[in-house]
Amino acid sequence: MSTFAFHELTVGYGDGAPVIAGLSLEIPDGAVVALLGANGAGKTTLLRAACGLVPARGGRVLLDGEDLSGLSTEDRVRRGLALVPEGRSVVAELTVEENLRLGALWRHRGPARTRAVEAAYELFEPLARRRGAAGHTLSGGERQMLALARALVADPTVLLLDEPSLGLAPLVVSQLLGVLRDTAERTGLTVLLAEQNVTGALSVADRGVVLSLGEAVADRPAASLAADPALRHAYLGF
Amino acid sequence: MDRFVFLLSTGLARGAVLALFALSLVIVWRAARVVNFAQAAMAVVAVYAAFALTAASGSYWLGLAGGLAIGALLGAAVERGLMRRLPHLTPLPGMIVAIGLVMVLQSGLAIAFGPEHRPMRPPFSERPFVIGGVPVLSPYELFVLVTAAAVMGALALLFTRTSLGLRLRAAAFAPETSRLLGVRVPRMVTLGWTLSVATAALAALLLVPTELGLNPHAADLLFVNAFAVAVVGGLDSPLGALAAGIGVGVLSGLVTGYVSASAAPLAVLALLMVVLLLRPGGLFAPKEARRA
Amino acid sequence: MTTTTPPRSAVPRLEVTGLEVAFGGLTALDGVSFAVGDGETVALIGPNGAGKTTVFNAVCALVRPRAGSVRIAGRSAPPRPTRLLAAGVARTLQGLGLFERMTVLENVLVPLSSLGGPAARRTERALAALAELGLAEAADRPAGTLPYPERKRLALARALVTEPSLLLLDEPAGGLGEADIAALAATVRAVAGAGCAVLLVEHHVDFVMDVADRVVVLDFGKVIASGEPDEVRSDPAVEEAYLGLEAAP
Amino acid sequence: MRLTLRAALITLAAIAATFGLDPFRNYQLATAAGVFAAVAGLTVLVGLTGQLSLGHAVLMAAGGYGYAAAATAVEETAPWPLVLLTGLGGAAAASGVLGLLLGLAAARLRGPYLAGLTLALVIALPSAANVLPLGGEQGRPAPFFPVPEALSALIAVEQWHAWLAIAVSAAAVTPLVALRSGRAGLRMRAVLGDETAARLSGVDPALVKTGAFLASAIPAGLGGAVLAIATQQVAPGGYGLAFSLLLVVAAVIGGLGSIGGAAIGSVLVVALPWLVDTAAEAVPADLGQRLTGNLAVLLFGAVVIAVTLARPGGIASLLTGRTRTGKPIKDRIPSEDAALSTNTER
Repeated sequence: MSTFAFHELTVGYGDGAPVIAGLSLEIPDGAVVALLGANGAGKTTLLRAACGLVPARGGRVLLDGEDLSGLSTEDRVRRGLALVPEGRSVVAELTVEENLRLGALWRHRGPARTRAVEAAYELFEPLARRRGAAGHTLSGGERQMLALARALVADPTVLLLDEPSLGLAPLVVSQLLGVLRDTAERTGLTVLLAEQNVTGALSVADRGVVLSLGEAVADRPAASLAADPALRHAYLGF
Repeated sequence: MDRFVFLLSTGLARGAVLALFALSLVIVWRAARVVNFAQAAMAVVAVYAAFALTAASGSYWLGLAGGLAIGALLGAAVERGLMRRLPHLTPLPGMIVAIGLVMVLQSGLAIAFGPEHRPMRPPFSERPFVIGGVPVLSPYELFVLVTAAAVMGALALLFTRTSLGLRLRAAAFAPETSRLLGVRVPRMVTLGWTLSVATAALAALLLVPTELGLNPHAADLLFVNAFAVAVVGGLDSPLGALAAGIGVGVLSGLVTGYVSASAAPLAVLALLMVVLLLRPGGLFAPKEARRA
Repeated sequence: MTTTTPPRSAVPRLEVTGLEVAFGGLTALDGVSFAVGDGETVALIGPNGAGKTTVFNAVCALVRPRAGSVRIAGRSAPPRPTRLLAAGVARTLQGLGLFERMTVLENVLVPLSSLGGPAARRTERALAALAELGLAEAADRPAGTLPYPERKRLALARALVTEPSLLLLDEPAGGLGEADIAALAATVRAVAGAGCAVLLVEHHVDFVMDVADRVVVLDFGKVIASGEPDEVRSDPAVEEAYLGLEAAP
Repeated sequence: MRLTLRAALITLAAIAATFGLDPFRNYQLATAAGVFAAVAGLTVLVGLTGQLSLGHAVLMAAGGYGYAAAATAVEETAPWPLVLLTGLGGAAAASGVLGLLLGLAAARLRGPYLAGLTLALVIALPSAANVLPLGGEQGRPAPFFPVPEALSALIAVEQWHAWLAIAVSAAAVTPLVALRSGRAGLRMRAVLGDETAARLSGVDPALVKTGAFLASAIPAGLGGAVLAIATQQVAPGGYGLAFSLLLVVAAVIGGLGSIGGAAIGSVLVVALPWLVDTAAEAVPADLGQRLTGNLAVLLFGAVVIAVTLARPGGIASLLTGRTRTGKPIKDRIPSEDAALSTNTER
């Protein structure tokens, strides 16, 4: 069965041409799907539209069979959707602990909230050492880690990630992707991962979808996509 | 020296009220990125409500509570009814609507209650205590100081120690991220306005008994001075509002006492000019190079 | 494809040496050096976040470098962005930065407003620049009402109207369809052909390979490869930068 | 020059209109002309550069004081046209200096800070009048211009003052119109539209903002001089916060940035209070007393709110059927540049 799906989704800014043009995509329960495509292909727009940060011109976003289209961003989040936006989404004025608690607020109450935050520290060990540090003092890797931890602390059913590797050193990226893969395996979380780090994304994903000019031009198992020189060309142009 | 101690202590009480009102401006600025030029007019509406309630019931405290409630309601109503409907790309429409609101509220009050000053009786004596032959604070000034300190303390606890405060801060700093974490940001903005105008109403309620009386313009000067305080302290900094409020209160108390009452606004203007030209974001402005 | 070597003068139009930029502890650029000669088109490519736009911002004095130098025609680059035009430098912005509420013509008149002479002469020049890019018909429309491809052309017209000798283009092809990209490539070739040095940041690799004489590849704020398009496309470091690394086991 | 011709025609039409008005209406017309000069300056400042000044009343007052001081100094020795011109020079100088100072501050300050500074300036005016040699609450007298002998059989003194007011306002506003439609206006609107793009186009935002304040202050000062001509005095009481806010109201109602709108707004803020107060005389005395001076302000406040909510272009845009300040189309694709712009804006 399919937990999360886009149905004929169209999104655009102003009166310009649509950035996402009638996209339909089903993501099976517990799948990890890599969303690939060059800059401007519409990856970020698709994820933002899924969360209601960008209004859709038409079509539907479905979660557990429910149409989310009429809901506000905060209500979509409360239905189990989580988005880790591209870079720098840590609230710089709040501490690491406050950022994590903020993520847990709507989901957990009382002692359960504390337990959830502690569990996040166990998963992301480096954060535990910086509990009281203000967000703006964190390194890029720590920020991305915190943003991911903060999303996971609310036990979402579907996790949307926008370029978590952006601007991070290769070693940090591979650690981060490793944690993501392990978490997805352990919890059965459904993940849609937008990346331009193709190799990294495909090494954790079951399936890859290639977006070009707002349309899905390829949708295949990750292994077969990774081996395909056509993808390499579509992606790199050479 | 005696005079200095007296001026210092009354300046302190005045500074506490200023700081409280400045804090209310900081709260609404952080919540909604609006400088509410109508803050004084809205607070005075609440004071009129308190005045009527006290007159009807005979109880100062009932009036105080009622005034705070009206202030809170008015804050919520203005945010929901007006401010929410404005485009947020520039601060200009918000400022202009607030100016329109000042005109509507103040002239509305003058039409309803007349322009005269209505004396408001403080709940405690205004005769200063004399310690060692030196007149210092009056009981009412002490009440003002204690109340202002208690409310500021309570607000500090609310913002830093509770999950509601965490939501309020997060919604102010990073609205989009907060929505992605399930925070109902519009509700937080309304709540910010509610808290802000209630705080402003309290400051005006504490001030009016020490002035000529209640009048639609009773809080105008308080607003201007508090705005100067908030700007000197940095619009984003509650701590700045507190420190600058006490500082400006004492300064204008001393200038009034030693120079003349009419020199006080000039002293405040001069301070404002100097601070703005040296540190355009206020003395306590957070460091700018935060976004890496 | 351009294979002829453009004429080179002794001093490059733009010379960036050892450029370092940091944002609050994060090093965005780390020892970036390259040069662009008159009549030459150089493309700056690399993954998102590699620091391409930061190079532009450093050249335009919008960010202050921690170290290194930017020289334009052998002289230090202007310390303030307002003096760029006088130094013959024009730039487009990734977000376009159009003056939305002004008309198309007015947008193009703004960079001319520092010049003296009669107003009619400036209007004439502005209209000529618009006609060059097929925007003459839209001259009196507010810029905010144009469709996206025409908005991009307007941003380009605003940069070209001052007849710069160094043109910086930030993602000129982004968001355009194939026909528009082909027209853009023709424009860029014409501009370079007239002797202007062109530096462009672009993700659209086909376009880059089509117009660029040389390609400079950035990753993590460092130049990891540079050379003619054919050399760069076969460089394994470039492939790795673009395709990335696997997850940790 | 088409602009000069048009200005001359409008000025002549306004002067012709004074023949149809009684002395009191002519006095009102003179007041409206003075207010118009100030509102025209304000509307250009707010509409073209987005900087809100709540202190234009103080700039008017500065002009009034400058006028009074300069004109009084030569009153005994010079013929009246020279007295007038000297006074106007004094008005322009005084308001220009204050405007330049504010402009220097404006170049550094973001919106709310600037608005607050100008607000504090208005509140400090009565104190300044006491502390500085400005005659305290009574203010200073300004020279009286009797009707010249050649005209004395023809017109009353109020009509003569209306003529002077119209001429001075025309001289104050016409350069402003030229500025607005010329290069300076183009640069102001560019800075308002996108500061980074403006800088890359060779436009210095700090310079433009300072210049805009200066260009806005001088007409306001000349407007203050007009009021001083009509009333033969300048006192701080006339330039309080309420009056300063009325100037903002006139600019907003007329449509920010629109000179024609400023004219409409100025006539409204002078005429409507009078109309309302006249009407208030018809109701029972007690209520009428409360309505006097208040009902008009209430109406203005309500209109300003309604106009801002419904139609940011103001009344002028209703008349011409276009919105000057329509909502900008927001179609920036989120990108590297968006994140960087917070760094580059400073």
